Amino acid sequence: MIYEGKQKVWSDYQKDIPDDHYFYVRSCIRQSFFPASEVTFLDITRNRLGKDIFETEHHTTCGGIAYHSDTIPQETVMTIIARQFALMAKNGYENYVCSCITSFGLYCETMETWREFPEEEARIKDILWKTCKLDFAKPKYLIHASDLVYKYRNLIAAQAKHKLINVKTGKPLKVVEHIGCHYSKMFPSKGVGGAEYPYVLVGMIEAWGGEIVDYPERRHCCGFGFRQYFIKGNRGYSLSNTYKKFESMEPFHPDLIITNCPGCPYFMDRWQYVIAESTGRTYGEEGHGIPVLTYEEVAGLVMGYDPWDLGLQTHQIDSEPLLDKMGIEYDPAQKYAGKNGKDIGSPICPTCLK
Amino acid sequence: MVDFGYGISPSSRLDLDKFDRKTFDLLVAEEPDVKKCIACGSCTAVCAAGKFVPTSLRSAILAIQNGLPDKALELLKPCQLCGKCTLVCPREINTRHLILSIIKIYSAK
Amino acid sequence: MKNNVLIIGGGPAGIEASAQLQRLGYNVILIEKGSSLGGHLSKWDRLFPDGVHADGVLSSMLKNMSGVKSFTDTQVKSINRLDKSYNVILSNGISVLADAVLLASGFTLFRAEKKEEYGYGIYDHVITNADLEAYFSIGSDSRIDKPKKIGFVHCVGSRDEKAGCRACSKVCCATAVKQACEMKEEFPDAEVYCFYMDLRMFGRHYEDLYLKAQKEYGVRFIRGRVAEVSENADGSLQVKAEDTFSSKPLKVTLDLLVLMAGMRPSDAGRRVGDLLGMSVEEDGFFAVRDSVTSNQRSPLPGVFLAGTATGPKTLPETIADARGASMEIDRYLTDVFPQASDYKKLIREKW
Amino acid sequence: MGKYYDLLMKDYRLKEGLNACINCGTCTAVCPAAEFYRYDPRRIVDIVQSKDDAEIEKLLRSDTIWYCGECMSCVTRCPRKNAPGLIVMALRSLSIDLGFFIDSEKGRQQYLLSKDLCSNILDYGYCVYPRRFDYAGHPESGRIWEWEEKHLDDVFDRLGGNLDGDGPGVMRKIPQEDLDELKRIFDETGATERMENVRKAGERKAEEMGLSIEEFSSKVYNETNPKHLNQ
Repeated sequence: MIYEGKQKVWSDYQKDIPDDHYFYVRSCIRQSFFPASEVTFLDITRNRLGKDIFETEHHTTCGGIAYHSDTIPQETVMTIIARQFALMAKNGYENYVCSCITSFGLYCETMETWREFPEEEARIKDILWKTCKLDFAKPKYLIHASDLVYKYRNLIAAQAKHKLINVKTGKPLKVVEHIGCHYSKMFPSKGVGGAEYPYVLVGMIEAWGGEIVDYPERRHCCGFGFRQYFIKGNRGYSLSNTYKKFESMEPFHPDLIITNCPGCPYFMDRWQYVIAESTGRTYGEEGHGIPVLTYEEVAGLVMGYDPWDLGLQTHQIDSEPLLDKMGIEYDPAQKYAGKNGKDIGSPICPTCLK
Repeated sequence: MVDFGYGISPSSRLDLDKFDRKTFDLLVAEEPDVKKCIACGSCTAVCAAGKFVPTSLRSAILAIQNGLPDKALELLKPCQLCGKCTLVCPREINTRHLILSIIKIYSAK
Repeated sequence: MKNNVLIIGGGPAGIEASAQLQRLGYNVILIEKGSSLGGHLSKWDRLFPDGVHADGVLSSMLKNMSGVKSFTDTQVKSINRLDKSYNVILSNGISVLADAVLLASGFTLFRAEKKEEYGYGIYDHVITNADLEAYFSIGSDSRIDKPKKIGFVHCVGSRDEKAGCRACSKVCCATAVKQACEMKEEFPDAEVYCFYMDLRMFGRHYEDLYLKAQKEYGVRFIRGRVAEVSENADGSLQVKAEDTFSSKPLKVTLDLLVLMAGMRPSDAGRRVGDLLGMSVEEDGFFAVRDSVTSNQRSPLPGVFLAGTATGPKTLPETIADARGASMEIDRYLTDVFPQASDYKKLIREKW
Repeated sequence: MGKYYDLLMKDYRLKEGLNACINCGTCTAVCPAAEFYRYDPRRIVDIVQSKDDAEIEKLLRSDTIWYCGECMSCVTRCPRKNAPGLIVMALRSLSIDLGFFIDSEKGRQQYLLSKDLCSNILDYGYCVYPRRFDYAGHPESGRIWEWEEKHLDDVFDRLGGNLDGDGPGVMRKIPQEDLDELKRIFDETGATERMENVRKAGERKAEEMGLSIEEFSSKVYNETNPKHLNQ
């Protein structure tokens, strides 16, 4: 692999990311399965980096998952999106930051449709006024929350308590990055680093001391597939695609997988469990799985947040081997404790995975 | 063990790494012209059996090259050896003879 | 009085036209931006369909133009139309009053790294058709390490709207099949695959070359465009395409992948074109006066075109085109140019 | 000839997603569905561009159009700037609008998808809502979710969430006035109508199959015919 070749591609896909004053929009899946990730992201942005990032309780889902499950028409999601944009404008913001990759892709697609067919934008404007008495302005900048963390990767590194380095060997951790398909596959220029060699997560890994592992099925979808997951009978599709990815990355022995899409870490975490349970195959060291973390979780670890504040206990794959490698202290007794140490029991430990 | 109600689906992706060169060379030794096929589909278009059941010499040759000889045999099963395909092959392959050799060599395996 | 003809571009088209125009008695000045004549031909090893050595072809062509004033490392600095002629100032300080100008600016190979998914310049064992020719000439390339499985990707930067080039580059199919055979000669045990969409073996003997590749060399032709390439842990390549005949996705592990980079308009030619205000067509190549009967005349009076400046061509086509351009120039300089009083009228009627 | 094609062409996704296809197969080569299902997106695009009504209708009534996972990996690859993924979305919409979706096993799944996802949006303002994500229906969510599900309030509390709470925050309760706006958007843009049509078609199909709605739902959710797989 020739690193300079990738650098050349990266330099072709730099993205303008504004420095401050963001309007934040949440993700359905990230909130459901990785609530601490959004909490951590806002804490880092607001309190550690001192940026203005605003959230209104009035924003909703963008409808993206329902749309990509073909249950609602395109004009429905376009109107919901227009409504979100209206809330942004109403609150005096123009830098739109979303937590979800499906949303991000959908915003890009919608803006593209409106660019190509201005009459459709005008029609949606009318519908929004008719239904919500709102008027929208398109964002000046449309960014994914991982773009922001990418932008601040060096500031985060400057405040780092830990690095993506094995403290015992002094060697960098081998890190696999997984980019959500809708981040840049549809519109390569909208993503940091483009579609083929996205740099958004690579930049973080590099800044925080890790070593990138590029494996053959890196670009392959995690297999979510919307309807292919929500209907149980279809889940073989979803599982098989994650299986394909893990079989492909296994020879590289990664220590960690970092993701920027809310769904992928859930699937790549849980399918490892299913593969272990149904075939006995595991991909980490000594019967462990490979931890799959959100970029917020990794940023949090680097900045010294407590792993249990970050919600690493809600992954099916144990993160302890990773924490040990990074030299991060944790209290095993507090892993599954509730707020203020409240005892809320603990999950059954699967026997198939260490 | 947990019964999830679904499992890993078998892959149908063609894997050329599975192509068996040695056995193919056996075929080539008897039928050097097999390499001349340009996949034009003339054989399949005129196939008498093909009107009723899925069979195709073109696909069978392809299956062998894609490392799936059993699929090739399956595709050639309905062949009646009428020889119409030999008449139309633009590369003058003795297709009838080729079919017999494929069956002989790959059935023996 | 001998007319001055300025030929811009010292590749096969420029060389051939120089030789022809000199024989017709014109005063030819040939300029070439590179340090030697021959263009892409000088970098090629052997030529399809018969495997003729490129250096032999080039040296015999050069011999035919001996005596022509040629300047290498020279570009056009400025060019202005006077009444009938062009006043051209060259980068070497010489100025030429040219009665006719022939733009034989050729092509640039498509920059294969622009097809990011193929990983040229990123993966260790991905090379281009030009790299392979250099390997055949020089005999070594660190990326070519006793390959056991070799792939050729047709249409890299051709028939690809995303890469900005919708057109077929015409020569890549034949080049790929030629190079596939040569690689089998070099590495007889290797498996060789060609990934194509349509095999455009249109020329005389080309189909024979294809047949030979299949029959004698056992090259496997797969109808499907390569979709993406990635690198395995051992440095080999994983290549994905659809076998469209089977309607199934396909993968293969290869030790070497050769990208058939297509023909794009020459940047240097484009620069001269801009100085002249020449129009280009949607494909980026220069517009011609009439695509059937006047392929060597530009829309500008006195400015002619030859070779791949007007789109992809094979070498014999380029040579024939250069001869055609020479005839056009001769006709212009004998029939139209001398008639000063009627010049403008003649140009209106006949150009 | 071209009746369905003309209907499809009203869809912006087809206007944006279909230029002339050259059948190169780059879409299929990287398609996550093509490896595991009897699925070839290239052929779908080719059939659509053929404008052949009989063939397109076959497609609209088939399982084939429901295999795609809408990852859009094909969009990056196409050298003709087609978007097979968007074309499939347009086909699915038309299949639903014409009621053809109910004919195929995979298409029928829209009954449950529509019911679950749309009600999540209209009831809570989210596509996915953790209280409606059960371990029993999602065994792969693991032992960890089995535990989380039982202690959802405590877990969200521990992790700084605001489950069903007022004001902003993770998984907050979205105010009723905003949900009302979503409902009006659904009504105005055809989502409500689509939901109703899908619901009625599902109920009719259940009756036709001699199943109660619960039995029908369970069948649709759990069962899959092995013929979908391609070996």
